Amino acid sequence: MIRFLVTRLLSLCVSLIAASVVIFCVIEVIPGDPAAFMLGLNANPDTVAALREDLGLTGDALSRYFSWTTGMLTGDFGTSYTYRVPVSELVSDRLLVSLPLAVYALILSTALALPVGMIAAMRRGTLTDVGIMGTTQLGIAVPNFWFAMLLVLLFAVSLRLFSAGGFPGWDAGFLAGLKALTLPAVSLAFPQASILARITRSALLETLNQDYIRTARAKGLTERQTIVGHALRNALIPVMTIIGLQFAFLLAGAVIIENVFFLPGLGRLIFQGITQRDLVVVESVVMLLVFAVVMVNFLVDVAYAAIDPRLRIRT
Amino acid sequence: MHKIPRTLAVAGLAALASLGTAEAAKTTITIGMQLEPPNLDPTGGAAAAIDEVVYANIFEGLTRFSADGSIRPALAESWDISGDGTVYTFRLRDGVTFHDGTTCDAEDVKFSLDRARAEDSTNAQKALFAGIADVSVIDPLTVQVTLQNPDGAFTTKMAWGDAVIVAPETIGQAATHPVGTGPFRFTNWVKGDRVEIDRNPDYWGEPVALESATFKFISDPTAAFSAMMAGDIDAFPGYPAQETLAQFEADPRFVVIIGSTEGETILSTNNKADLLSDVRVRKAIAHAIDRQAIIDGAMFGFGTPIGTHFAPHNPDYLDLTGLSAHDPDLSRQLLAEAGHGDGLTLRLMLPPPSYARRGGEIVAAQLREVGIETEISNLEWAQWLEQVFRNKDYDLTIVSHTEPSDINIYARPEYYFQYDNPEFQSLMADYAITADPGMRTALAHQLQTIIAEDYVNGYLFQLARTGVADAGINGLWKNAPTQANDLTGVHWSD
Amino acid sequence: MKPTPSLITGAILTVFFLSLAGVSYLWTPFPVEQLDIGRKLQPPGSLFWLGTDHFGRDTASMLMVGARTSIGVAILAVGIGIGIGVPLGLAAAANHGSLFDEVIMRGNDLVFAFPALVIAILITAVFGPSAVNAILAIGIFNIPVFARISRGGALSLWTLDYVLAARVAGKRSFRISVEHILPNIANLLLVQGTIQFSLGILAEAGLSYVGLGAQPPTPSWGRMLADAQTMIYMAPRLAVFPGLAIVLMVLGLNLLGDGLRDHLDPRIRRLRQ
Amino acid sequence: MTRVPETKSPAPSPRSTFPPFRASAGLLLEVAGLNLAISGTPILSNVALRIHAGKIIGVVGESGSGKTLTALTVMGLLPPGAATTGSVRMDGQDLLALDEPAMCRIRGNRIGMIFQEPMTALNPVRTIGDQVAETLLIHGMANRGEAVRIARQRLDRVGLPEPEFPLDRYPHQLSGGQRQRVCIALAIALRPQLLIADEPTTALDVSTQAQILDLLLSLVADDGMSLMLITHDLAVVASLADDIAVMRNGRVVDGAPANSLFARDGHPYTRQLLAASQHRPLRASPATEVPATSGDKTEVDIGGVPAERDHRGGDRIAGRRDAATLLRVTGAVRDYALARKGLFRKPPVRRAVDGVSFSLDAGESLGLVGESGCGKSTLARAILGLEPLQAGAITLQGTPVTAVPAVRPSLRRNMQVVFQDPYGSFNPRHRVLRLVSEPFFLNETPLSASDIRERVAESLVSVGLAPDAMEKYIHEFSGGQRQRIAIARALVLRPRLMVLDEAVSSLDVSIRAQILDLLAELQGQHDLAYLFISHDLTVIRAVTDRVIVMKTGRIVEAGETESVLESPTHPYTRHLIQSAPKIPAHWLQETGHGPPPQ
Repeated sequence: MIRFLVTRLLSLCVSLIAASVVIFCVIEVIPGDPAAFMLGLNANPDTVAALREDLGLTGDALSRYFSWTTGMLTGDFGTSYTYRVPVSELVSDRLLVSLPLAVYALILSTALALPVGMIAAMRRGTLTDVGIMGTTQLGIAVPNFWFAMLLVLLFAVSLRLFSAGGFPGWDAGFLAGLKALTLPAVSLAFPQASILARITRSALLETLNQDYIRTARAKGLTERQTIVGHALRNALIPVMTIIGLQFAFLLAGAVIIENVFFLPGLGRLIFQGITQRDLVVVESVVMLLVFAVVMVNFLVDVAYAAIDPRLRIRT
Repeated sequence: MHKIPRTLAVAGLAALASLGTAEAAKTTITIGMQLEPPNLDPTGGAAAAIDEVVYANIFEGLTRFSADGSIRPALAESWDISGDGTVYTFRLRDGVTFHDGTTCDAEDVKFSLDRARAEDSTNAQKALFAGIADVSVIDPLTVQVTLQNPDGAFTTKMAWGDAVIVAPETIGQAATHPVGTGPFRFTNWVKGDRVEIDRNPDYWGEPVALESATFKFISDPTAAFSAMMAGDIDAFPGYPAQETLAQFEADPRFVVIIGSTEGETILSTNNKADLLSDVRVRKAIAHAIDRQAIIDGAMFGFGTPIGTHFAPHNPDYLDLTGLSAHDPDLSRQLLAEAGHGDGLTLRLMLPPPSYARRGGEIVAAQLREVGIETEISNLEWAQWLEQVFRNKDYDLTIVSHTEPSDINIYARPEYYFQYDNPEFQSLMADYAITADPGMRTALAHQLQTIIAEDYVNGYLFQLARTGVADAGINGLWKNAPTQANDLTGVHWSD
Repeated sequence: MKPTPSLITGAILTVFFLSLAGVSYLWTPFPVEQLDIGRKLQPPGSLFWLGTDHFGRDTASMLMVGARTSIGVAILAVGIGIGIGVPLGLAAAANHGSLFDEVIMRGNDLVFAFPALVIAILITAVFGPSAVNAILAIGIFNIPVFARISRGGALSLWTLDYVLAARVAGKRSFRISVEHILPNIANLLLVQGTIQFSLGILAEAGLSYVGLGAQPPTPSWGRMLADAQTMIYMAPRLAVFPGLAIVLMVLGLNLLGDGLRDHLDPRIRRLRQ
Repeated sequence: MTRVPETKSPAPSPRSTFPPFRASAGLLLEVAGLNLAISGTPILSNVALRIHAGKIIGVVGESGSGKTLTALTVMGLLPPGAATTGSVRMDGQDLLALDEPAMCRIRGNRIGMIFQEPMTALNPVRTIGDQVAETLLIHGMANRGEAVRIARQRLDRVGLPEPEFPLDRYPHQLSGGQRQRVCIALAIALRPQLLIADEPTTALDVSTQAQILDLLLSLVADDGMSLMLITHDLAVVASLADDIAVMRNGRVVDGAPANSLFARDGHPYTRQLLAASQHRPLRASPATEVPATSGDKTEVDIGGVPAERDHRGGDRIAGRRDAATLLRVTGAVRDYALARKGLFRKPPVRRAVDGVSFSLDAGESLGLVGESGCGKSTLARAILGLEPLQAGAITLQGTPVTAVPAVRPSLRRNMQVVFQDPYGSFNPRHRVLRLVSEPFFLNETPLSASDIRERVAESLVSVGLAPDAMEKYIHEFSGGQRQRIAIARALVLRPRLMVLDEAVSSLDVSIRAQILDLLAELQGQHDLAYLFISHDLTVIRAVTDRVIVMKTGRIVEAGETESVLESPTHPYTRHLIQSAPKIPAHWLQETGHGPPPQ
């Protein structure tokens, strides 16, 4: 088991280093100079040069790369060009929005998808199965930003149940914060729940075809006992992979939803960072997201080992 | 001078509105803004959003703009000018303190002006202070400023947001914790969401009506509309979604404030580009454009057509729209004369704001009518600044110049539309130094006529300032002589 | 083998949109470039079947030409995915366990680790927003999908006897991959192709919604949605029609993918007989 | 932690003596007039079986005869869309009429069942103790503590004692035989009156098979449990069952007490089965004719080639021409690297082939026998140049065979292969023409299309298939026909050596007999050398001149097939021969169906 984790950790570090190199190179080639952007149209060249010096934009690429990476290891992501505050502070503010949103959406999606997927699998071929599969097909096909628009139109503007967006901050009370995240979470969760439901159904069906299910039935277990006792746990393995992938997507992929609901999340921070050429912010946040995704995959592997003894105990 | 276009110029990406706070207490207000300021130091950045939060609220200069654009005294109680107009002696108000309690006196004024004009200064409008030769402190309440040569607009320049008076002790962290002399104090800034200010108890002037105020940042037009409709925002001075104004006009809860800005929206033409160096081609472009169609299509009817680079609300404005009336046949004839009978292709670069993106599509269609094909490429501001503004690698672009009275940019040959007319440059030099109003008006008319007849650019329309506010609010500025949300006069009626 | 209902509906929807795009090359009710501010925001009627937008352009024509953009971008992105991903996957499977295989797999994980949309935004920021850059941005994220699918499929085939027999007949791994492995994973690729195609449509809509997809004057569904967003209260139909088009197109492709998977999968086929 | 070795139970005593005749105990379960159709297609028709308490009934039949579905009908575990008529009466109750909850109370409690594939029959993520105890808990026969105690007892009873097999072990830590023992334990946890065993030992090695069959026997004897044993192997049934039922195409065609089934002239199909299982093709001597009855599910030759083959004289054994040595293997060693233990230490190595040497002459037929995992397939792949050797050398007609970098085409033309799995040996997307002509890739000068068609047609005819078969796809042929096509493919280049890796193992008895005849005939015609790899002694005895017995990578014994099998010298060979179930010789003598006169 330990050796399994050590090798996973090793490959994790390798991919992180590779990721940092790729990100740094992409950022280097972006046209547009942050200093010029900040000083506006008629700033004369020497002021722009002074600001570039001040922001540490000069110096060769390699030394900047190492200072950035070593800084990151110690948690210092450098200071944002436009906000002139440590990037880590900016990121932690935004993380307070993106992380709860991702977890909220994931809980909604999983809580909805697993039971629905199981019911569809157990009642394979019946009308309920066809119905569920139909709605999940629709769920996958709906672009989440369009769904968000419709939600705002219905709940915020006409019914006035929810605010049209924005985020009051957690200090305004946990419930207030949650309420603000509800519509965005629902618009993120619906397509993800559809995907997860379909995968749960096919994973369960695949498991139900296995021999040990027949052995269990031969022992006298009813269909329900067999599913709960034997099928579920085995079907959980592929389902968990998808949940891991979805969480990673929710953390980083909510850029558009954050736009529609104007939430101060990581996605929009990157977006603003790119438009304002606040490149140190973009570099650090993208690196953070890649780190989150890689960690989530690692946790999924650990969970695998916990569930599947074949990985845990080497024969 | 030109700044990044003001808030009212941008349709752009999503911003932030706070959740509806409890039934809006009558002594507080939530102002909607489209762009979040990168930082809160007006002397350190060019972004219009900085001034829209701090100007007249947190920071004050020697003089300041009033609602109608005129200049009136602020920290300088009064001043007198020497005979040759080069020495200004400002008498400061007594008993003025910064928010941190330290007194504000001549030393602070000298520090602020010297810092702005210093060699390594990062002040975006360094040119404002270029004319200053020396700043000397006569006594704690008197400052004498000597100019290299007379400047009729010096007191106006001192009213700019970039010329506010700061203290040496607190300028260090002004970017995130601004300390000024204004009627409001900075309390909190939740990055990406809002800035909160509250009333300064020991303000030197008469106290303001509001207890506190919050600036919410929402750049997405639909989000802005939803926030206003849902009551999350009390007033949105630079409201971006002009197409929804009709609904606010029809709703008794709201009042729509239409004013004008200093933003001349033009089809900038690269006069040095080989196709466009021929005046007949530029004239043909000017005549191909139907200004009213662009105003209706892109700005939904808000905006006044202009024939030259001057703000219509300015008394010296000359209506020259006749010179470039919409006349497609004339355009085709001119193009034929210029040897482009079978048409030509030009590159049209568009910055992010919706006036540019939507206006660009309409202009492209109108030019296509007369045989001019355009390749549209939409750029981010950073790319636009580098490719169009600095490297002049473009044919046509659409941008709104929002600085007050900035016709002097036509006197600078290295400016991005590369117009070099010695006659205009000498006239401009005279205009700059004449103080007498009659003479200035005549000169202004001549200047406007020259650039109109030279068809330097396609002059489209003056950007309107479309604001929406709760019916119960009054004291908001109608026009925007400078980038500001001056809350000093704002109060709830009931 | 009787085709299933999902296969039929999927095929009908997909063919409908493909023909829509095809026809748009020859004829559209109104020319799409022509703006006429005078007739803006007309409700659907006899003249303008689906009404006009804020520039007075006919929504129906915009949808037809928009279909061409969306389908074009999505198909080319899938093409990139298959063109580069499949050979990589086959090669990785051919020398399974070698360093090359390891590098391919690590590379795949790395690309999967990147947040797709953010990278797409970065790419378009670097090279400027355009349909070609959208194709590149979406295509890049198709490569690991197809590499992984084809490697998985090929690995299971390499252990089969007929591949050993081909080796006994003196064929080397490249020829075996082309003659024996590729034809037998073709079904797999076809099904995954339709799924990635539908994801491509959604990605293109997302990109052009934030203004990074195809640029004006070429119409695209995503940008129609973005433009309609501000007028959603005055003319909701402007937002509804492009949204519906996206949903139906993606639904059609997914149903087609599911139908093909059941139709072609021998295991299911045997069950059905 | 290496896999726990097989437990050593006392050497199995061959059932030489006939079991003492049991008092005719009461009738436990009777299947009468049973018809089964699954979504319309008829599967079973008028099946009748009588299972007596404490006795063993063997149900034998070829694949597709419906024997498994009969068992599943008794257990009530039929797939959806199944419709049954008739009755399955047990203790006065008709099981078919019971509703699902009632049937659940019977399954595992009064009737237990074990299945063919032990490797996948247990839930991989739950411990073996847990899965055995579950049977008790489900039926409420014991609380948690008691269930675990009884589970421990049952595991001991099936030969998985405490120290080596704690309750918290997982299925993947056990071998195939041990897992089948766990399945038996969980099936008999509640001492059911009847245990149904569906091909319990087909997937196991010969020696493991013997241990499992003995375990089942002792369970029946000690606990008085009845056993319904389903298999396709006549010898297994003969050595175990009290009564035997023979099924074919969903019907019970023959049923009788074991000792009399073969004595009297029963159903011709039974006799045919017996003959096929004992079949020994007369190498270069007339093969016994196998009547091809119409409508028979078994092999019908496509294209009207007459089933009978012409008889040719010539005695195989005596007049072997002393041809030059075709294949010589000296000191072959093949290692596989296992998972790396430490990060930097060299990975441990498993030696699959350990210093094997032998030679094979042209036209000779050499058998390679041994249990799975003894390295016989690895050796075969090394000979074919598909895998490199770590040491030693292989030469074909004098030129060395080296897998790395690649075997020269000229050398490859002389050796071809036939694999075991008829369904995996062909690319489903190619026509037979392209499949059979694939070896032509080795020719220096590519043949013209017409030449290829001609050679392929000739090759198909020589294996008893019609030339127009080349236009068809492989899924249009049965298992036996596919093996014929595989042989045609191997034959098309006129190789000197043909390697047959378990070529007939997955074929039904009667079809296997025809293929063995075909191979014998082809060897005669084309002076082919065969390297015949199999785990089945009866096949080896039937086809090979000399045999090599392998165990864990080494040759333990080699020599003339008859002498090795009649009087084995090495104890392992003796163990192999004894473990293989055999139909008692005296049964065969009485019926006059003994091995045909030499």
